[in-house]
Amino acid sequence: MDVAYLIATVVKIVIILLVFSALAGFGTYFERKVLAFMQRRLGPMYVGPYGLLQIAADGIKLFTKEDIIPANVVKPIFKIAPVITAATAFMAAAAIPFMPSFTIGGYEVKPIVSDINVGLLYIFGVMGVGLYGPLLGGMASANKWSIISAARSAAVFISYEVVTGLSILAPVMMVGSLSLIDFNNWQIENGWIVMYQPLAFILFWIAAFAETGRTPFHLVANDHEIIDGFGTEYSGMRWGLFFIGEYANMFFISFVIPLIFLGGFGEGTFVDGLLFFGKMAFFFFFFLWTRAAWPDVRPDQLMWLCWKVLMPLAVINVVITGIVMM
Amino acid sequence: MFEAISFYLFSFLVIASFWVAVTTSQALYALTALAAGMILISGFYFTLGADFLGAIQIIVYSGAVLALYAFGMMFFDTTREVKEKKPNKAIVTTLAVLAAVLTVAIVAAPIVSQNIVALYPSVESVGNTQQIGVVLFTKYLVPFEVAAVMLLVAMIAGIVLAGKKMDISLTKLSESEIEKQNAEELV
Amino acid sequence: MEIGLNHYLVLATILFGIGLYGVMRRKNLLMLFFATEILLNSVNIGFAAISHYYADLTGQMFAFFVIAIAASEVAVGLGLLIVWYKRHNSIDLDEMSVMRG
Amino acid sequence: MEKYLYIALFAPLVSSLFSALFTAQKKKQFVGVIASLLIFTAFASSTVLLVHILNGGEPIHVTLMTWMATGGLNIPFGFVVDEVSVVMMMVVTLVSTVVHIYSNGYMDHDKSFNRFFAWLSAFVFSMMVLVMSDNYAGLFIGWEGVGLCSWGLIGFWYNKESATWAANEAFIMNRIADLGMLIGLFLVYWNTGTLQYEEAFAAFPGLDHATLVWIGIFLFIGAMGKSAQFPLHTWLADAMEGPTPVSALIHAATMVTAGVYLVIRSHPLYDLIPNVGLFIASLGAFVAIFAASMALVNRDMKRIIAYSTLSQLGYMFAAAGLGAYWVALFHLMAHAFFKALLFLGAGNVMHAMHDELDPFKMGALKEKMKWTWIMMTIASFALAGVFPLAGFYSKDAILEVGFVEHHYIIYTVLLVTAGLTAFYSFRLVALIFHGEDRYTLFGIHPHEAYKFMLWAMSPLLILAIIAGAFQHTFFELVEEALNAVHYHIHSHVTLWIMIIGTQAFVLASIFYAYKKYARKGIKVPDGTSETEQSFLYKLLYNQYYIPYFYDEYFVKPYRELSSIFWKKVDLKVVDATVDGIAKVLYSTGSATRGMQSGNLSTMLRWMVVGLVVLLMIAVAVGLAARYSAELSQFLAGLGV
Repeated sequence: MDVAYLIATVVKIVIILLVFSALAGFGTYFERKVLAFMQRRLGPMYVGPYGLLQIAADGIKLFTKEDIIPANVVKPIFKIAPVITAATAFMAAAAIPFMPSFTIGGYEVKPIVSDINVGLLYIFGVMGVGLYGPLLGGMASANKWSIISAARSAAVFISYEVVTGLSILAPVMMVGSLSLIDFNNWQIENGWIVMYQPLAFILFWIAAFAETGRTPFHLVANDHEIIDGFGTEYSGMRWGLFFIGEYANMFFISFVIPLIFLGGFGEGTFVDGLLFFGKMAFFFFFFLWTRAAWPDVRPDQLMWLCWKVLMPLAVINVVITGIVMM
Repeated sequence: MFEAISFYLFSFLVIASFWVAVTTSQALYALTALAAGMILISGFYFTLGADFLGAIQIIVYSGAVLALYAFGMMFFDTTREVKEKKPNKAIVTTLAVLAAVLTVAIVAAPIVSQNIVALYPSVESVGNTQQIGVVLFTKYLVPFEVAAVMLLVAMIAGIVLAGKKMDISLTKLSESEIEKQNAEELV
Repeated sequence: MEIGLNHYLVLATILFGIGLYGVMRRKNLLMLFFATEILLNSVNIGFAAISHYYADLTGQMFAFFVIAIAASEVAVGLGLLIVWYKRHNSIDLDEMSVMRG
Repeated sequence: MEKYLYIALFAPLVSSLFSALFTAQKKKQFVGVIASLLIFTAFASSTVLLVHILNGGEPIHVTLMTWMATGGLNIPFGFVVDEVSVVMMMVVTLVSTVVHIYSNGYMDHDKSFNRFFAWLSAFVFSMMVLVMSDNYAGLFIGWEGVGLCSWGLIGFWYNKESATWAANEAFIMNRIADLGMLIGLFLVYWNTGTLQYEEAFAAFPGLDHATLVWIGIFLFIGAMGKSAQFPLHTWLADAMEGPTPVSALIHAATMVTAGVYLVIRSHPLYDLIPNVGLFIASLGAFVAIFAASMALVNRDMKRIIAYSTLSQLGYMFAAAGLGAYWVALFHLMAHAFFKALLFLGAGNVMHAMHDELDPFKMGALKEKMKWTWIMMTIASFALAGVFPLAGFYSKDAILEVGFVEHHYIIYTVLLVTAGLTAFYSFRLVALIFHGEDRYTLFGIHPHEAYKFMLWAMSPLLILAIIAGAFQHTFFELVEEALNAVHYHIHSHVTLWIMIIGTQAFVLASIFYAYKKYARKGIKVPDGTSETEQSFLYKLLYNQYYIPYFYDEYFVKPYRELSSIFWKKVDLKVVDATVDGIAKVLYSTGSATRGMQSGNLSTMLRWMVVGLVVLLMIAVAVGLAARYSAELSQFLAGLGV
């Protein structure tokens, strides 16, 4: 049993790592394509059919490019910072159930690495730790833009973690558990949480943009203001790791939102599974759509939005939920 | 077996990172090592069945406390080498070791003689988070509220201390207004 | 090999010693704060371990309150630090020997 | 009736506290007026109480609160108004009312006007506590309060060195006597278990004779100090450094009579020990003639009157010692009136003469100060015991007591003293008011005192004249309280011979004094005349060399002993020890100053040191507790 458990866990970890690394690559492809279409152009077209092999080309380029480490940086920190970003993204995936459980040869497989009973908290905690990637990378870089970017990322992460936590609190109160599987099961019986908690859903969704650092909250690495922020001094695969981390995060969040609010994978039938991936795809697409459609906001607007709009709303939501539940 | 391995692994890592945190002269190393140590400590909590505590450890310590420190470091220009006078190492080490050994002697003494009695034995059938919730909002309700008030006070104090002129947004001001602002500050 | 309560207590003590060493050695106030965080965490490990081995939640409760205290300490401490730094342009302990602001 | 008691008791306190409010300020006339009014209120209340007692009312007894109650000791703040204390209250309040009003004029130009009234009223309050208390402890409070206030009043002009010296002398001498008094009180409590008068007196007959003798002696030592009996008499003459109203109030009428009051109050005790009484009477007679002789040659107006006070106190003690307490009390009362009058008159003269005290430098003041002259002359007649003034009745009663009790030596001494009294009194009057004016040589232009001051003195004048007529009423009043008996000389011939003889002797003395000192051509003595060279004169003038004796045999050896102790013990042992301690502290301080540098890092390190030490103690205690059984066994094995 123990050995089987060990083997199963290792297999799950390997699968998640491989799949989501690849997905990150595809994510860039999708992004370029979507943006191109929205801007009435074609996007990558030359490498492979519809430019599909562009991913491979980019990958080869990143892997083979020289790993430049500037003279004044704090070397060990500079080196591990991208790893932190990527690693925390994948660590967060440990508590996400990607599929309903199924049976292979009499052995029940749960497509989740570890169903700990504080799953949600764990996910947000680890995602919060992802902050250290940009933060340490920026501080170690010996570059003004990088430092500003690090400061911005610290401010944004700390602030929006509050909103995330508070907005998720109301659904947690209703379900009475922090495990995503329990969330899924609860919604089978009672219907989607988004029906009970539309405000929490919207708040969480908005906060997700901040957590992943996507447009319109892309101030962490805003090209026109601070070049590439914490990534300015990076090159090659280290920069690539930041990229992978960001896209992996987007994917995971896109999994988490439907799991919490939109019924998840339901009872685990094939149709339900398809529907689940559809929801995930929509949210991922929505990230790209927003980037094409929206301008960036200023840091002070971002803070204003967080502390004066979203947080009070979230608190009110929690209070109302509490009163209604009583 | 797993427990022993994880305990010794985590212990080694935590001690190493904390040791780096207190001895290094490179502030970034200290920050990184401390953050790593904090996260690794949550590993102990998970092994000890205190899941909620572990999650809180990651969120609060790594996510908030150390991020704040990092923020502070950017303010204080200590992101590079920290120059410090070195006090007498022998005395400091002896004192620290003595204090630690004596503490363990005292803490271990009643445990050895078996006179600790469980006040709120945990019920196995309910999850850790739920147990904590029950105890926190019954027995520890008053301390909980006090802690809440304390956090509020600390927050207000922090804002008042650090946040002078928070209501002025430099990005919204024009160039000449900012210059005026700076001139006033110099006066 | 069974991991007992004493293992955790010894670990907590070692960490506490490291923290004390840092508290006494550090001259930079920010670094000093780091060392105090280590002290608090070592105690928390002890609490959690005792809580586990005696099947009693009191230890964990204390750990929570310690974390709350640490959070408020950071808020106020950093605020003070910023004020001090604005005035004196230094956060070296040896230069902080004047009581008058 | 009780409210009158409270008014009489506390009006002076209120007056004192009120005046004390303004002590640091400039002269405020209303302070004096209000103080005088309050004291007058006390006087009026006392009068009401007197009338109450006179009409055969019960003595009033109140207990304010418990002062101390420890173990078997229970001392309440109890006050009693009976026949004895009401007389004293009348005397005290009347004289002090007059003195207060008088002081408004006398202290007119003094810059510490307000402070004077604070002290004066406080003094009255203390005296009221003394006479009204129903137990020895309360009496002792008043006793000490009186001592304190007299210190403040004698040393009122504290920038004068002689005044502070006199104040200290009075205070210290009283302390010496108070020690005796305190021992007496301890003995009373030790043997009877109470300090209440009634209970103690009830218990006295049950004690053995020796104990009673000791109690009597020690209480009398206290009385000797307060009433300035030999050998503790020197302070009274020196106390004349204080303002004259003070002399009138405390050194004639009230404070010095406290000793007599104590003896009268304790009469059940002294009735039981007639041998001590005889000693008191003998000492009184001795002091009477001793003080009178010193007054004969003195050249200080106030000192002469002070010595006469001393002499009269001797009379009182002689009477009290012989068991005639009511006579002593009667003389006390009569004496208070004319002696206060005499002092206030002297104050007028002093004022007029710009604080000149030598009567040889005055003369012929009767033209300028007619009323003062009249008053002082009548007061002197009263003092001398001339019929029909107050002094005649009281003094004659004392002489009769001596005669009837067959103490002829005492009688003779007192008789001679009466003659001396007459002489020195009229020597003073003659020198001041008669003869030719000698003051013009010194460029002084005397004037009569303020009208209201004279008016204020008039009640005393009237009483000095008529007080004798109340002898019978007085006797009836105190008859029961003091077991009074009439002293009758059975042979009318003897009686008449005695009275007429005494009067003749006194009148002759007066005549001689006038003849000698009222003539013209009196010179200011310069120490060259034959009389002044004689041994007797020198002896008397130097007060029997007693102050010199005290100085030589007490003060100087004490000073030398002190200087030895100062140099050997104080400097080398005590100071060295104190300095050593200071040095140790100082060096510890400088050695450990580093801890307190304000450096946070250092402090943190010391904090850890403290933590380690505390932890060590905890471990040690824990181990000791854990292994206490083994440890005690081990120690027992070592033989501990």
